[in-house]
Amino acid sequence: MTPLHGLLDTEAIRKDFPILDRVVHDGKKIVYLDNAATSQKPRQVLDALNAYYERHNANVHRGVHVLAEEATALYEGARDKVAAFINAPSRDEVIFTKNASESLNLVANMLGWADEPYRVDRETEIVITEMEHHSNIVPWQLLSQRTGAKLKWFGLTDDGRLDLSDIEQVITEKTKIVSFTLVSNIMGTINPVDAIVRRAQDVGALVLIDASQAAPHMPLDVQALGADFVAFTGHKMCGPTGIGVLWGRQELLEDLPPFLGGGEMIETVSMHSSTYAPAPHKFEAGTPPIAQAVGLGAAVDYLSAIGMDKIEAHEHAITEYAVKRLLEVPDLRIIGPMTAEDRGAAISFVLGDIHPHDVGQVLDEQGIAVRVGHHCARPVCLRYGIPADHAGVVLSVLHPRGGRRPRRGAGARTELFRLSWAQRVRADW
Amino acid sequence: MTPLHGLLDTEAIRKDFPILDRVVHDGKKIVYLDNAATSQKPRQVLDALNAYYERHNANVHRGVHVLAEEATALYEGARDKVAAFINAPSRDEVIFTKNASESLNLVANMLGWADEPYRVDRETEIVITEMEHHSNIVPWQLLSQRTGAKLKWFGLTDDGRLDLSDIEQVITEKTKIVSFTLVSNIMGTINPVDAIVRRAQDVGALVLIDASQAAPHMPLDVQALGADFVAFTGHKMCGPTGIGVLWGRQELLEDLPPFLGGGEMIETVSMHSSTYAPAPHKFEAGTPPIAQAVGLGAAVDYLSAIGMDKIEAHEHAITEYAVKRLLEVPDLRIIGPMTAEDRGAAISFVLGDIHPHDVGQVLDEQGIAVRVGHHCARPVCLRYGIPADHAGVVLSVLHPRGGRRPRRGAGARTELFRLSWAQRVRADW
Amino acid sequence: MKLDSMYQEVILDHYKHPHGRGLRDGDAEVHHVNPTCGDEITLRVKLDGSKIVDVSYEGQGCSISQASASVLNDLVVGRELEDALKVQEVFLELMQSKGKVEPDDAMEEVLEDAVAFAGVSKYPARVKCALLSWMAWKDATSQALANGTARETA
Amino acid sequence: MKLDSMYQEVILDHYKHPHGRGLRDGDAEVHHVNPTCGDEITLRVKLDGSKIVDVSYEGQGCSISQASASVLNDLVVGRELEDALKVQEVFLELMQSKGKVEPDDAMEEVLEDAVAFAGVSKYPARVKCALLSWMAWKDATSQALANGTARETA
Ligand SMILES: Cc1ncc(COP(=O)(O)O)c(C=O)c1O
Ligand SMILES: Cc1ncc(COP(=O)(O)O)c(C=O)c1O
Repeated sequence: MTPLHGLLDTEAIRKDFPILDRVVHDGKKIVYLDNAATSQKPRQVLDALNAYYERHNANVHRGVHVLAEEATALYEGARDKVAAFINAPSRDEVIFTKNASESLNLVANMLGWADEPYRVDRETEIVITEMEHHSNIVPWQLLSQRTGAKLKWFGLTDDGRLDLSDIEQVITEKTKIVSFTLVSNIMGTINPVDAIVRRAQDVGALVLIDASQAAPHMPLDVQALGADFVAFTGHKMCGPTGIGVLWGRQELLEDLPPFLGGGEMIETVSMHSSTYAPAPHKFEAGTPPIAQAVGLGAAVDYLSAIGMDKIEAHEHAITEYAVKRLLEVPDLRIIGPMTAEDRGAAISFVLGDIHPHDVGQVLDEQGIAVRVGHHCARPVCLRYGIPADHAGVVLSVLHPRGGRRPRRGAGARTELFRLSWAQRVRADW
Repeated sequence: MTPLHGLLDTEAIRKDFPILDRVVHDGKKIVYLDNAATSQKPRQVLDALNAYYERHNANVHRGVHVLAEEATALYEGARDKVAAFINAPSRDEVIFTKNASESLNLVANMLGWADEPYRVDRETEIVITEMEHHSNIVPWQLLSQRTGAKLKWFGLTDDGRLDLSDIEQVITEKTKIVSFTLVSNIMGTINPVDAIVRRAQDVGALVLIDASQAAPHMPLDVQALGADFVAFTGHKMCGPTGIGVLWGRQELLEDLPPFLGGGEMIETVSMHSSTYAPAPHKFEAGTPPIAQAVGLGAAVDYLSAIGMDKIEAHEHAITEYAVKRLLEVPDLRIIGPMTAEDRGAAISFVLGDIHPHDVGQVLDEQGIAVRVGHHCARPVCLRYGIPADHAGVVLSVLHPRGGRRPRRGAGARTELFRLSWAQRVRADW
Repeated sequence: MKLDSMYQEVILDHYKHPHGRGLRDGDAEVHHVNPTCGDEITLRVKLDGSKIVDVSYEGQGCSISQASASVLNDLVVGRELEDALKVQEVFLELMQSKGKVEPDDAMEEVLEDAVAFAGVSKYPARVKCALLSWMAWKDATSQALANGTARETA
Repeated sequence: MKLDSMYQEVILDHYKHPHGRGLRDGDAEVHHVNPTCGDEITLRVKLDGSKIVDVSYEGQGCSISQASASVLNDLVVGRELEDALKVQEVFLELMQSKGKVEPDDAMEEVLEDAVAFAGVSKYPARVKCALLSWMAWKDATSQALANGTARETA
C-alpha cells in the first residue's frame, strides 16, 4: 500500500486519551470514529478540570477573596487562550455559551430584538443552506416564524457542495443575515467562505459562520474569515461538555441587545430598569460554565501544542486514503465529496440497502464507534433521496484516532460486511 | 457557651472536600463562607466527572455504539436522580439548563411566545419581588420591555420579609406569572410560599419559584410547593458549574413553545418547518451539559446520603448561633431577619461605615472567604438605604463548613475588627 | 458472537417478508417517529367491538423496527383487545429486561416469533426501534376506541 | 502582615481627607461604575487648550477607589495633558504588575502618593477599584477634546 505522508505520531497522542484503553464487547479495544458527534478528552483537560475544582473553585467576578480571584483569573485566562486560538482582535469579543447551539440562537435572538440597521422583521430575509446542522436551521425557523422574516437557503449540488449559482437571487438587498457552516458535519464539505462573505458585504448583510466542525480540525482565524460572528462548541474539540463560544465583532456586540438577563451581565439594576455590562459579560447571564471554560482553555493549549496546521495535514492525508479505500467496498455510496479536496475528515456513506442502524450495530460489535441516522442534518438526507431513517454512517476522525484508523477502520468494515453481514444477510436475500 | 444541638459530623464531611485543605496567605487553611455564591465540590462529584470522561464519554441520544448508550444512560439516569430529589411527579418534567439564570429566562421567553392562555402581552402583568436575585429581575424587565406587559413587585418590610399586605392589589386578574425566590441569597429570608401560590391560583396566574438558595439547604418538594415551575442551579448544591434545572408541570411543558432551537430538541426537520420532541428534550437544544448532569446526579446522591432534613436542622442551629454572636459585635448591623425563624443560613451585615470591600479584604487575609458588594441583588441594598457599593458582607454556610465555623468565623471576625481594622482604622478616624 | 442473538433468522425473515404490510381501511391512523434515528411508521387499526379486525402499516427503518411491526401484525390481528394487550405487556417486559430475561416456554407460548427480540433488549438504542410499532398500535387503538365512543354517544 | 502594605497610611489619609472632591464646572462629565462591586464615580474635567485646569468628582466606594480619585486629582490638575497621560501610564503599569514591581525612586518621583497603591496590585479584584477614577478621567478627557474640536470646527 502507498505510504501516507505528513502524519502525526498518533501512538504518542493516543496515550493522552484515557478512554481509548476502554475495552468493549469481550475484549475489543474501542475504535472511536464518532468525533463529529463529540470528541474524547485528553488527560491534560481532565487534569485542568480537577485542579480547578480541587484548588481554585469559586464564583467569578464577585469576590475579593483568594479563591474568587484565582477562579476569575483562570476563567478570564481561558478567554485569552480562546481569543488567541481564533486570532480574535480582542479578548472581549469572545463570549462563552453552553454549546454551539446556544451561540447560534444567541445571534438569532439578538437580531430579532435589535434596532435598525440590524433588526430582522417581516420586510427582511434570512439566508442559510441546505447542509446546515439542525442547530443552524431551527433557530432561524423560529426567528422567521416570530418576526415574519423570510427564510431562504442555498441548495446542494450532486457532489455535496453548496450550489451558489443563484447567489445573487438568494442573497439580496433584503438579506439581513447569512448563516452557514464552514465544514459540513455529515459530508465533510468545506464551504467557500470568500464568495459568500463578499456577496453578503455587497448587500450589507451580516455573516455568521458555524465553525463547530472546523475548530477541531484546522487553523481558525476569525479575521481571515471576514465574518461578523463565528460559533463553535467545546466538546467537539477535546474540551468538556457544557461550553461553547460565540465570537463577534466588537462594534456589533456593543450595538446589539442582550439575550439572557441575570447576574454577571448587568452594570446596575433597579426594579425599574437595568443597564448592561460591556461585552462579553453582557451576553453571559448567570454563573458561567467556569470549570468548562478552564477545560476548554486546556483543550486549546493541547491542540495548539500539536499544531492546528499539522492536524489539518494529518487529517487530509487519512481522509484521502479512507475515501479511496471506502470506494472499493462493493455497493458503498459516499454522500458528499468523493475526493479529499475542500473536505474535512467526516465521511458519510450508505451501504446498499442495508439500514445504517444495522451497519452501526455490526460495527459496534467490533468495538468501532460510528454515527448512524440523520446526524442532525435531516435536510441533507432528504436532498440526496435517502429516507430520513436511512441516512448512512458517518465516520469522523480526529487526530488521535488517525494514522492507523482508516486502515483498520476501513479494513475491518470491508471484512466485516464481506464475512459477517454480507454473507449472512445480503448473500442470503 | 451553650452547646448546639442537631449538628452533623462536620469533621467527617470536611474530608470529602479536597479544596478545604487549601492553604492561603502564609499557612492559613481556607475557611469558606461564600456558599451563597457557589459551593465547593465533594470528591464523590469529582470522581463521577472523571469516570464519565475516562470511560463513558459520547454524545447522547444519537448513537448505537456502546459509549453512546452508556453516556445516554448516565445522562438520563441523572435526570431520574434529580426528579426523585425534588419529588417530581415525572422525570420528563426535569429540564437541564446551564444555570438557574437560563432556567428563569427560559420561562420568561416561553411565556412571551406562548399562545393564550399563557401569553404575556401589553394587557397583562408580571409580578416579582424586591428581594430577587438579578437573575430573577432582568429576564422580567426584558420581557416587559419587549411585550409591553407591566412589571410589578412586592416590597420588603424593615426586618427583611416580603410585604404581602397589598397582595390583592399586586397579584390581580391581569397577572400572568408570579416569580419569586424561596430563600433570599442576601438576607436568608424564607418566603411564605402558600400565601402567594394561593392568591396566584385564585387569579389563574402561573407561579415560578427560584429555589437556587433552597435546593442545597432543605428538602425540596415541588409537589408540596404547589408552583408551576421551579428553577435552581447545580453549582450551589455541590454540583459542577455549567448545569441548572428547570422543573415544570407536564401539561405546561407540552403546551408552551420551545426556547432555543437545534439538535436534540426536534422530532423532524425540513427546511420549511420542524416539529419538536416532547419535553424535556424540546427545551434542551444542542448537546446538553452531559458530564455536568452526571456530576449533579452525584451531588444529589451525596446530599441525600447526608439527608436534607439533617442538613436543614444543622444549618438552623448554626444560623441561630451565628446571628446571636454577630449581634454582639459593636456597630454590626444585620440586613434581614435577626432570628433564625424562617431564615436560611446566609447572613448579611454591614459594619459601621467601613466599606464591605475593606472588610472582605481583611477577612481574606485571615483565610476567611466571604462575599461583599451587592450580591447580585442591588434593589435589596437600595431598599435598606445602603449605598449600592456598600451592601455588606454575606457569610453563608453550607453543611461542610458548619459546626465549628460560626464559632471560629464569628470569633475571628470580632477579634479581627477589634484588633486590626478597628484599632488601625476606626479608632484613628 | 452476541450479534447472532440479535439478528436472529426470525427477525431477518420478518424484515424480508413482512406480514400484513400496506395500509388498509381502519378506524384510526397514527404516525410515529423515533426522533433519534428517524424510524417511522404509519399504522391503522380496525376494530369490531373489542375484536381486532386488522392492523395495517407502512414504515421505514432498520431490520428491527420493520420486523417488529410484522410480528405485531401476526400476534394481534384476530385477537380480543384484552388478550392482545396482555401480549403487548409481556413483550414490553421482555424489551425492558436489559438482556436479563431468558424467555421460558410460557413466554414463548405468548410471544411466539417475538421472543426472537430478546437479544435486542441488551441494546437500549434498539429497544426503541423494536417498540415503535407497538407504541403506535396502542396509540391508534385508544384513538379508535375514543372515536367509537364518540360515535356511539353522538 | 501583607495587609499593611495595602492599607498604607497614605491611602487611608486620602480616603478620610479627599483632595478636590465635589463637582465643579467642566467640559465633559462621565459616570463610571465597577459593575462587580458597585463602586461609582462621576467625574468632570476642565481643559484650557492642552492644560488640565480641573478634575472634579463625586463617588462612592471602598477606601481604595476613593483614595485613588483623590490622588488622581493631586497628580493631574495643573499639568499639561501629555505629562498627565505619562503619569497615568506609569500608574497603570504599576497596577498591572501583580505585586511584582517594587517602585524605585524614579517611579516614586512620577507617582508621588500613588506609589502607596503598589500593594493593591497583588489583588486583582481591587486593581479595578484603584483604576476606576483613572479610567473615568481618560474617558472624560477624550470627550472634552472631542467636544472642543467639534466646537472649533463648527
Ligand atoms: C436566589 C438566586 N437566584 C438565581 C441565582 C442565579 O444562579 P446562576 O448564577 O447559577 O444562574 C442565584 C445565584 O447566583 C441566586 O442566589
Ligand atoms: C456543524 C454543527 N453545528 C452545530 C452543532 C451543534 O453543536 P452543539 O450540539 O454542541 O450545540 C454541531 C454538532 O452537533 C455541528 O456539527
